[in-house]
Amino acid sequence: MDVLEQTFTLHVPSSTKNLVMIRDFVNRVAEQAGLEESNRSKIELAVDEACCNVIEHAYGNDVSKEITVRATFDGDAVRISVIDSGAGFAPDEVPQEELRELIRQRRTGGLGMRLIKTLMDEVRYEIEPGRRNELHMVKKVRQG
Amino acid sequence: MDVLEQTFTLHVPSSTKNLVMIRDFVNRVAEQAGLEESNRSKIELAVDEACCNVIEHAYGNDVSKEITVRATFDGDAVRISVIDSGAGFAPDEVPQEELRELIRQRRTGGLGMRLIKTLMDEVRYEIEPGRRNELHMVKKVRQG
Amino acid sequence: MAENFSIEATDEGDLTTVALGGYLDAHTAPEFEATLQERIDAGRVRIVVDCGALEYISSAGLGVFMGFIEDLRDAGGDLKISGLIPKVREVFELLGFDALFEIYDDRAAAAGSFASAAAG
Amino acid sequence: MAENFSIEATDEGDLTTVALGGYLDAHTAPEFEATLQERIDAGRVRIVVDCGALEYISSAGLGVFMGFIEDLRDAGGDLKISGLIPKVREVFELLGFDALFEIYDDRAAAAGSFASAAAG
Ligand SMILES: Nc1ncnc2c1ncn2[C@@H]1O[C@H](COP(=O)(O)OP(=O)(O)O)[C@@H](O)[C@H]1O
Ligand SMILES: Nc1ncnc2c1ncn2[C@@H]1O[C@H](COP(=O)(O)OP(=O)(O)O)[C@@H](O)[C@H]1O
Repeated sequence: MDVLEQTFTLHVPSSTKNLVMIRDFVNRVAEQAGLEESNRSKIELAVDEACCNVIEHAYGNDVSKEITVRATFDGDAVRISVIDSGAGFAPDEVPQEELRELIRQRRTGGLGMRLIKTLMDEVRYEIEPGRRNELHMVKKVRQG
Repeated sequence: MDVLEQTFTLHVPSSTKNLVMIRDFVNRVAEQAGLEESNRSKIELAVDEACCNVIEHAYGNDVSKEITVRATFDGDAVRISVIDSGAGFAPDEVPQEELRELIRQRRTGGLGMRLIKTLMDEVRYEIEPGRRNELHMVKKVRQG
Repeated sequence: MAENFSIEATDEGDLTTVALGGYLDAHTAPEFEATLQERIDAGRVRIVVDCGALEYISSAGLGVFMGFIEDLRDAGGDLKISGLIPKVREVFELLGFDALFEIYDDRAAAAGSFASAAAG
Repeated sequence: MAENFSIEATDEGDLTTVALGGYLDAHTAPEFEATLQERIDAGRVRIVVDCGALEYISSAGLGVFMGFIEDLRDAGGDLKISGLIPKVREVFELLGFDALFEIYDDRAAAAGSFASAAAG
């Protein structure tokens, strides 16, 4: 499809208060990209999870920090990057526990990254600690 | 009130398609700033008008251009700037016709700037043609 | 974004009712303008615009009302407005539309005002 | 953003029903957690979380379910879930919650399952 690539960017303070705004933003972009509701919901949730990780882990709940959500789409895909300037981490070294095990340990987290990978078609981290950490996520416009 | 100043920024392609997204954004910021609904609606409309002017007049409906909406608030006020890099203009030289006169001339426009000035507490243009034109608007959080 | 705006025109006798819903902004105003233009081209000059389901209006939407009213009145017709929710009515009033347009509480009252004008 | 989330806990006999509405995300999950904790501290261990009005859930909300279930079961109680709309149910299922939690169509069915367990 011949659709001009369009870019949308949102910068907000790093606070869970802003998750509603972030989800609205992502939903509107996905709507314009022509995604049906079920895929819009998937992107919305994946971006929410990515931003929660930034708020909690990258910035340690410091509201003076800023999260950037950048979204582009063309006829083929919606591409979303969640960008922070926090500590960074080694995504491949994060242990992925079974739900049964998380429950046994009375854990209340540990599902976010799995959810992101399940919801999106491509997921890739680009980490430069303290400078610019980006989580790139892709959702195809037409599946199959 | 001791509220940390917070900044929110949205960049979108210059298209009337994106007005819904811009209004959502402004509404969410105004909601967080603690504005009641009637003032949220005023800011929403003023920013819509400002962005329409950018889309039509500053960028001549060229979707490859970008509009920036920047919003900050503290305990006293919500401050919104609509920023473009278009041709610029001389706001003080724009004639303000009476509604009766606009109707007589079968005009379909000419109300936007008046609306912005009526809706907001402070309105100021900062024009650098072709580089950076900003329309700064302020709405006080507590009136009177 | 089609879901955010709706428009439906109905002809009944010599009255045309245009019902608007959702957001009337610079993106959707052209559809409103085209619908009115089409009815007027078909010779319809008595028009009620029912805004009962209209949630938002910006000056681009108001501009459509401005652009047609004189020609309609010159042709012996009028464009009357009904059903404004308070938030939308406020915008009409801020700009002085209430002094230059006939605004009614509901569609029936607006339609009735045409009938009584004809009778009078 | 308070308007975007609602929670209401009701005790009836030995059953506590917690009704959730709106968005359960990282911003609102602490309120859900605090409400559950308070009921459990009061000795309530048979809990139905009615999600009939819940429109959105993220992993922060799911984490609350995870954190309490073992202690409740160890204490001879349980936490059962009812009324998931399809979009929310999908998230529960994506992560395998449907295999580890009892999920019912409505609040009455969830409540009834406690009663019949007690009878059995
Ligand atoms: N953006 C990030 N910055 C730093 N660390 C992160 C980031 N995202 C994830 N992590 C690390 O990965 C772990 C797993 O993340 P996740 O699966 O989302 O579960 P949770 O956030 O609930 O712990 C986190 O506990 C954290 O240590
Ligand atoms: N951002 C802008 N860039 C260039 N010209 C502008 C801008 N905003 C307003 N103008 C000029 O001011 C005039 C009046 O604007 P306005 O009152 O909003 O009415 P309208 O946009 O409907 O003509 C416009 O017709 C245009 O010439």
